[in-house]
Parts: sequence; C-alpha cells; structure tokens
Amino acid sequence: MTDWMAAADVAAAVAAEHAREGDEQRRLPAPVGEALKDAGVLRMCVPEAYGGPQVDPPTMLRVIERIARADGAAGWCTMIASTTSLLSHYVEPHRAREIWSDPRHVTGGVFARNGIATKVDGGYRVTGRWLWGSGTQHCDWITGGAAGDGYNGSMWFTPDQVTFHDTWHTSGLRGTGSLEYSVDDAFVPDDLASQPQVTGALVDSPLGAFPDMTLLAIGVAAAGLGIGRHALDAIVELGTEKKPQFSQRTISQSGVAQAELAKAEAALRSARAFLFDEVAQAWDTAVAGGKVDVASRGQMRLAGAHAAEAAVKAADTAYTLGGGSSIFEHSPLQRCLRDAHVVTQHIMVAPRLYETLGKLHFGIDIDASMI
Amino acid sequence: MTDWMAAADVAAAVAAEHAREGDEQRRLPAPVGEALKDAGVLRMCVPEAYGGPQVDPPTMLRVIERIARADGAAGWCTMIASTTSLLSHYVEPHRAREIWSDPRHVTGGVFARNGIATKVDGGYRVTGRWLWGSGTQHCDWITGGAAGDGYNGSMWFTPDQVTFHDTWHTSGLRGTGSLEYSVDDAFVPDDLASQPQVTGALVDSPLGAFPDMTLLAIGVAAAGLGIGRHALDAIVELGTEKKPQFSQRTISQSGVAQAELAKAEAALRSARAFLFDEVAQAWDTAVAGGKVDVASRGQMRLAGAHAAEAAVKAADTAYTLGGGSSIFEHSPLQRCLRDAHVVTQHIMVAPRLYETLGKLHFGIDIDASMI
Amino acid sequence: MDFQLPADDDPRRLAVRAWLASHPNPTGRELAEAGYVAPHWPAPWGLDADPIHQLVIDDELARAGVQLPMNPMGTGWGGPTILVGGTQAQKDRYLWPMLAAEEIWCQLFSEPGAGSDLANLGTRAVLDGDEFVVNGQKIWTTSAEHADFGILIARTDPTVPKHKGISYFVCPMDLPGIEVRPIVEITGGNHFCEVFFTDVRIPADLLVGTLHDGWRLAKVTLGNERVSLSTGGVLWGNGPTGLELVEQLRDRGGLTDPLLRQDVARVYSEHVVLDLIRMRMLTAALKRQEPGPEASIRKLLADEHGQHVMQLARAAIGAEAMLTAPDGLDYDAHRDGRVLAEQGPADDLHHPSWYHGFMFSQALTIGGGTFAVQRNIIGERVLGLPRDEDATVRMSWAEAQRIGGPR
Amino acid sequence: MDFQLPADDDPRRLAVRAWLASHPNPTGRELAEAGYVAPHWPAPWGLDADPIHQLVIDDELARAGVQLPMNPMGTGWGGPTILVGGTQAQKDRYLWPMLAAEEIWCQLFSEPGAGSDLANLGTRAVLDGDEFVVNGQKIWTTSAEHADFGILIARTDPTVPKHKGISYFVCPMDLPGIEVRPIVEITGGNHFCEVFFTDVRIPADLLVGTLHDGWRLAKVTLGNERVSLSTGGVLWGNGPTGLELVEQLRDRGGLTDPLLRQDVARVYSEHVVLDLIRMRMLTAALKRQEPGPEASIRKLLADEHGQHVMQLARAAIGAEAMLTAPDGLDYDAHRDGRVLAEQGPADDLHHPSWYHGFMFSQALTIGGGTFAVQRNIIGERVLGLPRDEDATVRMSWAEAQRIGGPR
Repeated sequence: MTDWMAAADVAAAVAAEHAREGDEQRRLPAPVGEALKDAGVLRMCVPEAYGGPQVDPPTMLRVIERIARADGAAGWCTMIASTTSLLSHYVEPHRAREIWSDPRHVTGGVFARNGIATKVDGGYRVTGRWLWGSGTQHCDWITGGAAGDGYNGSMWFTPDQVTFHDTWHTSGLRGTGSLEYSVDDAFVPDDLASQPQVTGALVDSPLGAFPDMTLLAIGVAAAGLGIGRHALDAIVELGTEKKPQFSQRTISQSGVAQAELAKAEAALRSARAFLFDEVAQAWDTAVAGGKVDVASRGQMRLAGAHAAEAAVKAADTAYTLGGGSSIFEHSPLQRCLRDAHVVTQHIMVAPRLYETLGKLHFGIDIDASMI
Repeated sequence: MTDWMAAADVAAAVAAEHAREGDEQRRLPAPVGEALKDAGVLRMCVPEAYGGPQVDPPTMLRVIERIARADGAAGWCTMIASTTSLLSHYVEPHRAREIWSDPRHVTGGVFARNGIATKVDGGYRVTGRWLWGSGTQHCDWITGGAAGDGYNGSMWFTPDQVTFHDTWHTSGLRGTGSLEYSVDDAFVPDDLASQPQVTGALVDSPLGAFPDMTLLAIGVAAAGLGIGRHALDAIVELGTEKKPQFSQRTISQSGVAQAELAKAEAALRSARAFLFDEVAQAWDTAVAGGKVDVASRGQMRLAGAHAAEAAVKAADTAYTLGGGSSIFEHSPLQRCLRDAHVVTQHIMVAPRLYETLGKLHFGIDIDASMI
Repeated sequence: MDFQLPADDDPRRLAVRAWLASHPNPTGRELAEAGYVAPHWPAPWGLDADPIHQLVIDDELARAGVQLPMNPMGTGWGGPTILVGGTQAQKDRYLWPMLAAEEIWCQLFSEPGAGSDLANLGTRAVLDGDEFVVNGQKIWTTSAEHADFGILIARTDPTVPKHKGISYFVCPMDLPGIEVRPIVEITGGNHFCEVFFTDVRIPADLLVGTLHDGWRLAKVTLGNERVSLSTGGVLWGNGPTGLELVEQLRDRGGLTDPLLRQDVARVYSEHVVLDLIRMRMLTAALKRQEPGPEASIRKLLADEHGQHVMQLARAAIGAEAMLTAPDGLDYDAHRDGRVLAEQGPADDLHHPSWYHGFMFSQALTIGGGTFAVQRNIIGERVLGLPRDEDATVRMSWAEAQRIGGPR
Repeated sequence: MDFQLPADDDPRRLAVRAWLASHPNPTGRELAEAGYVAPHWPAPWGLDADPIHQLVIDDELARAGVQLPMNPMGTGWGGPTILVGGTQAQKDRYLWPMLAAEEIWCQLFSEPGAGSDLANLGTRAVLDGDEFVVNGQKIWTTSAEHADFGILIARTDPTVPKHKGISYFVCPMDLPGIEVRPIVEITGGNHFCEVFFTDVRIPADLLVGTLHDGWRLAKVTLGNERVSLSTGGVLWGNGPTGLELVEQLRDRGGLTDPLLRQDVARVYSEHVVLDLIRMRMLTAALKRQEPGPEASIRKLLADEHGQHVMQLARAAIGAEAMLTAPDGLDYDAHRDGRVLAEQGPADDLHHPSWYHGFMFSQALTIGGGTFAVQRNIIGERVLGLPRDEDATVRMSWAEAQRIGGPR
C-alpha cells in the first residue's frame, strides 16, 4: 500500500522550492507538476477498476493539506486535479480507461455548464468559455460543463481543442494558473459526453457514493488549512529567530504575540478537527454502502467554510504579528496571506454559505443541490 | 460493561427536571444527587482495584457534557466529584477502599493548599478555609489542600469536621452550591494525609498516569461544551416554535439568525472536535504506558480554554438571537448564558492561559507545573 | 463640547439663584410650579426655555444640590403628548401632579408581537356607551407596578391599515381588570412588567386627541426631548462609565495580561468616541439643527460599548466575578478585591454595578431593538438600502392577521 | 464641522484671487514664492498664516483648479526642522527648491531594529576632518529612489543614553556609498525602500542644529502640521472612503446577504465616527487648542476601518475579487461587474483601488506602529497605565546593545 503522506512529503519539498517561481510565472512550474505526478497525487480519486489508487477522502485531504502547507498553489492544483479525477466514475468505462489508466495522465476543468452543446451525428458540437481553469494548461484531458439539445453534463476535450486565455492576474494562488479557457465548435463524441446526474456512477467504488460537490468543498478547505498551517509555522520561525539587527527582543517574547498565536493555533486546530471528524463519519457511511445524506453534507460544508475562515484568520494573525518583515514580497507570511484570502473567495467555502447552512440547523428545508 | 451514555441520559433527564429548583436553592437538589449516584457518574475515576469503574477520560468528558447539556450545575458537580475521585490513586489503599469502595460514596473538595497543617502524634491538626467547594455539602468525604511541618498534600476530612459557609451567591451555576468550607483544628491521621507529589500513584491504573490538573481543566471544558450545546438546542427550539402571538415571522426565518446560528454551530463543534482529539491521543499514550508530556498537556489546555470560549460565544449568540424571550429568568437561554460565563471565570480555562500556551508554541520554556 | 455656558452673572442664572434663596428645600410641586422640571414646555408648566436656558437651570440646581422629581415616562412621553393632543381638562388634571412626580406614569406601548413593528399591536379598545372596553397584553412596561397612570395605545379600528386604527389613552392603573406581572430578569431583579387587560373599562374622556389618530400622536412624543449635560453610564444611562472602569484599573496598578491591556485601550477609545457623538448631538440641539446620522449610530455603538465595559470588568476581577452582591449572611463585600490584589496593589474594583452590570449588559442589544434591527435601521433609513417590502402596510390590520405571511 | 469659512468677500480671498488673475498657470516656484505652499511658515517662505487663512488659500486654489507642488517629506518634515534648527545658509539653499518641489526630499529615520523605538537607531556618523562618515541601514523610506535629499538621523555618540547621542543631517542622495533598494510589497508595487550607507561622507556643514541634539529636533518636526479640509481615503489618505463604498453598494441595488448587510452598517458607522473625530481635531487646530485624546485614538480606528472597508468590498464582489487589475492581454476590465450583477442591477463596483486596496490594507496595522504598539501607546501615554520599565533609557546606547536584554 502506498504511504501517501511519505509521497506527499517528497512532492511538498519540490513545491516549496519552486513556490516563488510559480508565484512569479502565474502557473505551476514544470518540476512541481512532474513531482506531483510522480507522487500520484493528481489522480487520487481514480477507482481501482481503472488502475487508480482510489484514495479515501480523509487521506486525500491530508495529502492536499500537506502540499498546500509547502505551497498553496501546488496544494490547490493537487485538489483540483484529484477532485476532477472523481469524474472518472461517470465516464463510459472504455473511455475512462483511455483517460485515466496511464498513471501520469492529469485531468482538470470546470463543472459549471457554461458550454452550449448542439447534437450532431455521433456526438455534440460544443462552444463555451469557462472561468477558473486551475492547472488546465498541464492536463491531458480537460473537462467543461455544457448543456443543450437535452444534454446536461461534463464534456471531455483534448488539449488541442482548447484555447487558453491569459486572464489569471490575481493577488493570491498565482501559481495555480487558474486562467480562462474556451472551445469553439469542438466535436465531442457521445461516449465523451458524460452525464453524471443521468447515469450515476458507472463503476463500483465507494467514492462513487461520495457527493462530488462536497468533495470539492472539503478539498478547498484542506488547501486552506495547509496555507493557514504554513502561516503559523512561518511566524513561529520568524518570531524565534535570533534577534533582528539592533533589536533587543524577538517577536516570540511579546505577550500579545504569545496570546494571539495561541488563539490562532486553537482556532485552526479546532476547525481542522471538525472537518476531519465529519469527513471520516461520512466516509464510513459511504464505505458501508449507505447514503451520505443532506445533513451529513451540510455538516461537511459547514466545517469547510469554517476551516477556510480559520485559515484566513491564521494568515492574518501571522502577517500582523510579523510586523515589517511580513510585507516583503517573498516573505512566506505575505504569500500565505494572499493565498488564504483567495481561498475564501471560492464559492464552495464563501461565507455566504452560512445562511443556507443555518436554515438546515433550524430544520428548514433547503434546495439540497445547493450543498 | 456499563453503557455510560445510557446511564448519563437517565441522570440527565432528572437533572433537567430539577434545574430550576437548583438554580433557586443554590445547591444541587437531592433527587439530582441521587440520580447521579445511581448512574455512577460521581466516581468515574476510582480504579477497578477499589471496585471503581475506572472510566477512560474521553467517555468521562462525554458523560459530563451530556449532563451539563441538561443542566450546567449538575454537569459541573459530576465533573468535580469525578475528578476528585482521581485522588483515590494517591491515598493509602486501605483508606482508599474505605472512602471509595461503597458505590454511593461521593467525594469533593479543593486542591489549593489553603490549610495549615501541624504535625502531632499519629497525624496532623489542620485549620483552613477553602473557596469553591462545589457539591461538598453532599459528600461523604471532603478533601482540602494543606501544608506545614514538611507536609504538602490533600487532607481527607469527614463531614462532621467541616463547617459550610453560605457564600455561594452567584449569577451562574447556582445549583452547584460551590460555597466556602472550613476546618478548625481538625485531626487527620497520617494515612488520610495523602501526598500525591511525594508518593505518586499507589495503585496501578492508566488514570494514575493521566495528569490530574489537566483532567480537571478538560472536565471544566466539557461542562462548558454541554452548556453551549444546550444554548444552541434552545434557540433552535425557540426559533422554530409556532409563530409568537401577533408575529408573522419566526426567528428561524431571519437571515441574520440563520447565519449567526451556523457560525456558532461551526465554532462549538470545532472546539469540541479539537478537545476530544487531543484527549484521545493523550489517553492512548497513557494506556500504552507512555508519559503524557508537557506538549500534550499544553494542547489539551489550549483545547480546553478554546472550548470554554466557544461555549460562551454559543450562549451569547443564542441569547441575543432569542430577543425578548431570553431575558425571562426561567428561559433556558438565560440560564445557559449565566452558566457559560461562570465557566470561563474558572482559572483552569480562563483566557489569560493563552499567553502561557503561546510561549509553548513559540518553543519558549514554561513552568510545566502551570499546566 | 463646542459651546460655552453663559457667564456667571447671566440674568437667567441670577433668577434661579434668587428663587433658590427663597426656596432652600424645594418640594417637587414647588420645582414644577417654578417651571424647572420641564423648562422647555410652554407656560404655565414650563418656561418656553431654549436649550441653553435649560442647561443654565440644570447647572444652577446641580450647584445647589437640588434633585429634580423623577417621572421619566410622564415628563418624557405622556406630558408632551397631552400638551399637543390633550384637552384643557386633561392638561389641568394631569400635568401638575406629573411634573411634581406626585403621580407616577408608565408607558403601555410594546406587545409580545409588536416590538420592532409597534404599529402591529393587537390590544383592542371597543367603544361601549361612554367607555372603551380594553382587552389585550402589553409587555416591557417599566415600573408598571408603581405607576398611577399609563399612556396606552390600542386598536380601535381593525378594518383599516395598521397605522390608522390606533387610539391613544390615559389609563388609570387601578382600574379593575388590569393585572401587572413583573418579569424576573437575568440579574435577579425586575425592571419590566407584563400588563394584562381583561375587559378594562376606560372612560371615553380619557381618549387623548382624535379617535383612531393615536399613531400620529405616539410619534409626536419622540421629537420633544429635554437636553441634558449628564454623561450617563453605559447601562442605558445607569451604571458606571467606561472611563470610570479604566480609571479604577489604572488606580489599582493596571493590568499585566496582554489581551486585557488591549481591551482597556478599546474600551477607552469607545468611551471617547461616544462622548464626542454625545457632544455633537448636544451642540446640534443647542443650535436647533436636525440631528445627523450620528444619532442613529450612537445606540448601536453605546450598547456594544456597555457589553465591552462589563466584560472587561469581569475579566479583570477574575474568578470572584462569579459572585453576586451579598445578600446578608457571612459574605464579605471586601473580599472581591483579593484576586485583583494578587496582580496589583491591594485595592478593589469599586462599583456595586459590576456584579449586576455584566448580566444586565446582555440585555442592551435586545431592549429597544436587537442588534440586527438596529443595523437594519441604519441600512434602510440612513443609507437607503432597499428593504423587504412590507405588504401589510396597505392591508387592513385584520386582513394582515389572517394571511399571517412573511412581512 | 463647528466653524464657518470666511465669507466670499473676505480680503484674504480677494488677495488670492488677484494673485491668480496675474498668474493663471502658476509654476511650483511661483506658488512657493507667493507663500501658498506652506502659508503657515514665517516670511519669506510663508505668510505666517493662521489655520483659517490656510483654509481660505486652499479653498481659492481648489476653486481655480490649481494643484500645489507635492513634496510631503520636505514641506512636512525637513522644512520645519530646518526652519527651527538650520543655519541661514541652509535655509537659503534648501527651502525654496523644496517648496517648489524642484528638489524632492525623503526621510531617513526608521531602521530594522529601530521602528517603534526610534531612539534605538544604530546608524553611525563619525566626524573625520570636516566630514561625517556614515555607516548603517535605513528602512521604510518612501520614494528614496526619486529623492534628491534626505533628512537623516544618525548616532554620533554611543557612550551616552540612547536619546542623547543622535544628530540630524541633510543628506544628498547622490553621495557615493548610498545604495537604495526598493521593497517589493504585497500589492506587487513598491512605495518603500531600504537605504544602505557604506562609508558615506557627508560634509560637516550639513549638520542641522547642534551636534548630538538631533533627537530633540526630530521631535520638533512632529508638532508643525498644515491643516487641510480634505477627507482622504481609508488607505492612509489614499483610496476610496467608506462612504464611497457604501454609496456604490446602494447604487447598485444593495446586498441581500444578511452578514454583509451588518458589515455595511458597521463600515458606515465607523466612517461617521472618524469624520467626527477629524472635524473635532480640525476645530481644535483652528482654535489653536492642544489636540485631545481623540488624536491618539484616530489612527487605531482609521487603520482598522481601512481593513473593514476593503474586506467588505472584496466580499461584495465575490469570486472575481481574486483578480487584480489587468496588465494588458485579453482581460476585460468590465468583467468585474458580472458577479455583482447577479444580485443587483448590472453595474460595477467602481474603484480601481478595490483590487490593490485590499492587499494594501493589510499593511495599515503594521506601518507606523503595529496594532499592539498603538494600543500600548494609548494605554501608557493617554491612560497612564504603568509600562514595563525600559532599563536602557539610562544606560549608554553602547552598553544597552551589549546586555541586549528584554526591554
């Protein structure tokens, strides 16, 4: 059995080394992509039936967190590629094997149904443009949601069908290269036009019973947790370094810094524990053949939103305690702050989710497709 | 094997029924005391060697939390009596059997070395007065810390040696009867003058390897978690009740209430998960014969302080969302608020702990006896 | 403040001093008849005084150690309404004993279902011969058990939209069918009551103003406030100020806990800011200007400030803050200094309000509109953010009750 | 505000208008020579103007669309110090080009180990013949790469306590041995520099005031500020105001998210409060009164307010707030309205600052003293809470460096 944390450690070391480079190039540096492929962490949800590792979600979250702790962008790309690989459950088996059997093949893309599909003989012609295509530039196959002529699902494109647009100019997670991409009148054969809501999982695996939107949300949260952890590691390192030139007291000797660090530690560790508890429970249910119900999905989403918020607080605290040292562009405190604040902008963990989840706690019916 | 949660449920039902009575009488009502004895939850730390249940700390915390969820004061008394029963590990075995073998015997009292001990033939004469003697009025044996003539430890008194003072006039946790008590020139034989720091545990049990101050702190936190849970239960119940007279909208239909409830749920559940994670890890270490080190104790104390704070926030949120209904004296929202705010005044979980624990996270040496 | 009080030899000052010389220990009735209780009211009950004149009178009375009679619901609410809408007979009967605080007044406005939307009230008053028969329930009535009269608003016409069918009454509190139940609060004390009306018969000549026109009258009341220089405490004017707490903490040697030191600075900052807003509002009143948006903001900040002050006091006191005030027996009030003494000079955090204040402060963001309501008021009225449509505004009250839909 | 500007026919207004008529497109040098750049300075550089006169000049220049030359570190810091402590030769050489912004100035005060405790600075200046030889490092210097001169404080005597052995210099920025390195900030831009001194030789006649007396001079500078009516944005005077954000949110149809609605009310409240404090300080300046404690509190509140404004903007924009401003290519600036449009009318949250503002706002509580330092200042200086003893105050600077113990 693969030791996933050991594999993640190896990839994380490469990611840490190239973090600054990715931040400057606004895409994942090639050596990081190779290291992540070597570790096998870009396809963790491919089922064993297709030669995949079929990693359980708690382990997957730990891997994402570990890599994000080294570099937020690398962790994010790991999360996007692996959650995309969950879609292998919904693609015709012969096509799924074609796409995912090669252990170095990577997939990515966007669920949103931005594409317009037109039925033609043997398949569809598709035109569309998608936002936030993290890591798509490195993918062997790219997915994009589309609808039209009775179809509603995820189309699979080859890189030569796709045009990339240099739109990813952001404050944080720059290294993810989450640019826009488009297809123009691309032909997709019927067996690459998957319809998860219609067909359900086409392969037997407990991951197929795990809700896909929820998996994305908790993956985002795990990336956030890794970034928050990195920020607290960095302030401890900076705070205990030998006294800066001419100064007589390290940050770690300040009572305010001590108290604020303890509070941030408590908040981050608490949020993490809640997330992993809920995911473990839901996974036990899925493995036992049960249904991960709306209540359980709601708890995971609540834990995810809370974890993202705790990560931001950790990054804010570390940055503020770091004082003047924080604002240098290549300070890790600074990159963590930028990255964490981009995580909370992700719709999957955005604070506006609280209102919906509060309804659930009050016992009010909600549209379950929202979570 | 005893089903501890089932036993706790039975006792909790009685506690809920008499909560208001205890609040008014400023002591635990007799039927609640009896129900807690019936459930066996007032002596959870007595080792099997003395006929005790030797409950593991995670289960003990769940029991305390469950009873505090029904009534904060009853949960608090459960915590105090059971953590006091941990001292059975440090009393001469023949005396320990005398004090704790009877399954209906209850012990309580205070660790602080407020008593002055004078060596006399065959024992000590002790004079002292102790603050915060929760539930001592119902105890069969009462302990009080004392020092003098080379002695430093916990003395054991019989109720007839002790005078109780009606000083427990508080805003919250009124039903605990945490009044002051004193002894005046009481004789304590040598074998009832225990010295835990000198002798170590006198009986073989993993509980003896569990740090006693930490056990108290996490017990306090568990009581807080129960109170916080009660507050959120109560606001959900109130918020979804049929519309109040003349009103056209329940609390649960307010967007602010929904969002605030979700945030409070996330914070309370997160704090709880962190506490239970840390305690489970430390307990595994103790069971395996390892030492629960300063780092582990620090994490448990951090989790405890954070949990108490989360409980206060939950109670505050519920109370505020409750609007006018909250301020009636017998509203559970009101009692939870009063109780939760008393929990955070306890020195074991008080916010000023954060500075000390922050030192630990910065890798600065601290006086380990402080945690 | 941005104004100066008139000089020491101002004729308005001399007039008060002359009066005080001939009334060294004035009764409430004497103060009322001199026009000093509500100097901004018209003669003969007041002196038509402008705000500066009011402050001069306050200043001179305070200097002489004279306390004004206390009857806030009367002189603040009932009196101004009777002045505007009442008959001459009502003015003659009620205003003098009200000003003298010989008859205490309470306010019967809020109901369990009509708090933040007061116009939704359901207490009914039905004309029967020369009496109105009243049935319903009021809540949050301050001091109802001590009051001689109440100002009451009740629904006299349920067939018209909710703001229209309301009338305004003087209600003697000793009428048969009125039951007053004190609400025992979180502090253990009680300041508020529930008042139940069962077939209470109010004589028709106690109607104030025109039948069904009570809502307009109730709103008139709000604009007519006496200005005052007093700072007031953080618990709706009672209790200590934030500055008092900070000064006590400083006098006893400060605090070592880093988080509490941050809180001290925050509490002090809030105190200064609130004081600025208060002075600003007073200056505007003196210049007879409309109050700016700061008036809407003050309550929000002040209520949270009250909670911060009490939280800080409690945290500074430590474990002994669990204890309430002594109620006899062997409790020693001076004991509350002990925990403080461990970290500073042996001195106490003096203020009897700390014990109850913390618990009372929990109500600050509830009474007078919860925090959510307050912020929505700012959002909708001050900022003009769009609000949820209130469909019931144009329905008859009875119809709105039937549909019972979301507001 | 609590004051009124002089009437339209005030002679001071007429004087400015007459001057403008004869100088329709004034150069910086002309404005300087007219005394309009620093009217509060003494003649011939200023007009000895009182605060009202300053505001009148601002008002008339603004009305004519005339911009004053910008040289803040010169006219705000260096100039006043040269006026107080400089020689006549220094005044003649430096003040006119400074006022005209023909020579730009920067400030060389902060060091890596001397930020919140500036007097701890370690840059050394050693007299060698008729030159001082300077070695050390300065940081947080605004615009050092564009500046012609800097005001420099450096240690000239390490054997006396730290506040005593400091001297004040004019430092030409083109001297050999000065290296300026821009700090690339979180926004991607750079406003600050590090400046390294390696055997830089400053002629002795560039010493300002008395040798070793620089600390007193550096403090003199702080008291001499030009008053201004401008509101300023939430990012240290730049960027949008809180009110601008709220108005844009209202104009685009408000917000439905309940938590964001609460935040809008809070941001607006803070804006009003800060505006009150600003007016208060301006009023005090006009009356030549000492500023009250609100001056100490304003920075604390304003910096947090800046962060709240930017957080709210970001939250209101949603996912697209991840994007920074376009830097060419096929990015469409108008796209930032799309997510907003989903919940309101199709309109944008206009302000180029939102993108960078959020990131810049993170520095607000760091620059000019971290939040902890600010609150400690309030605690110690305003409230008189006891402070940790600074044992180094009485030691020689060199001795304090050796023990290096906790302060």
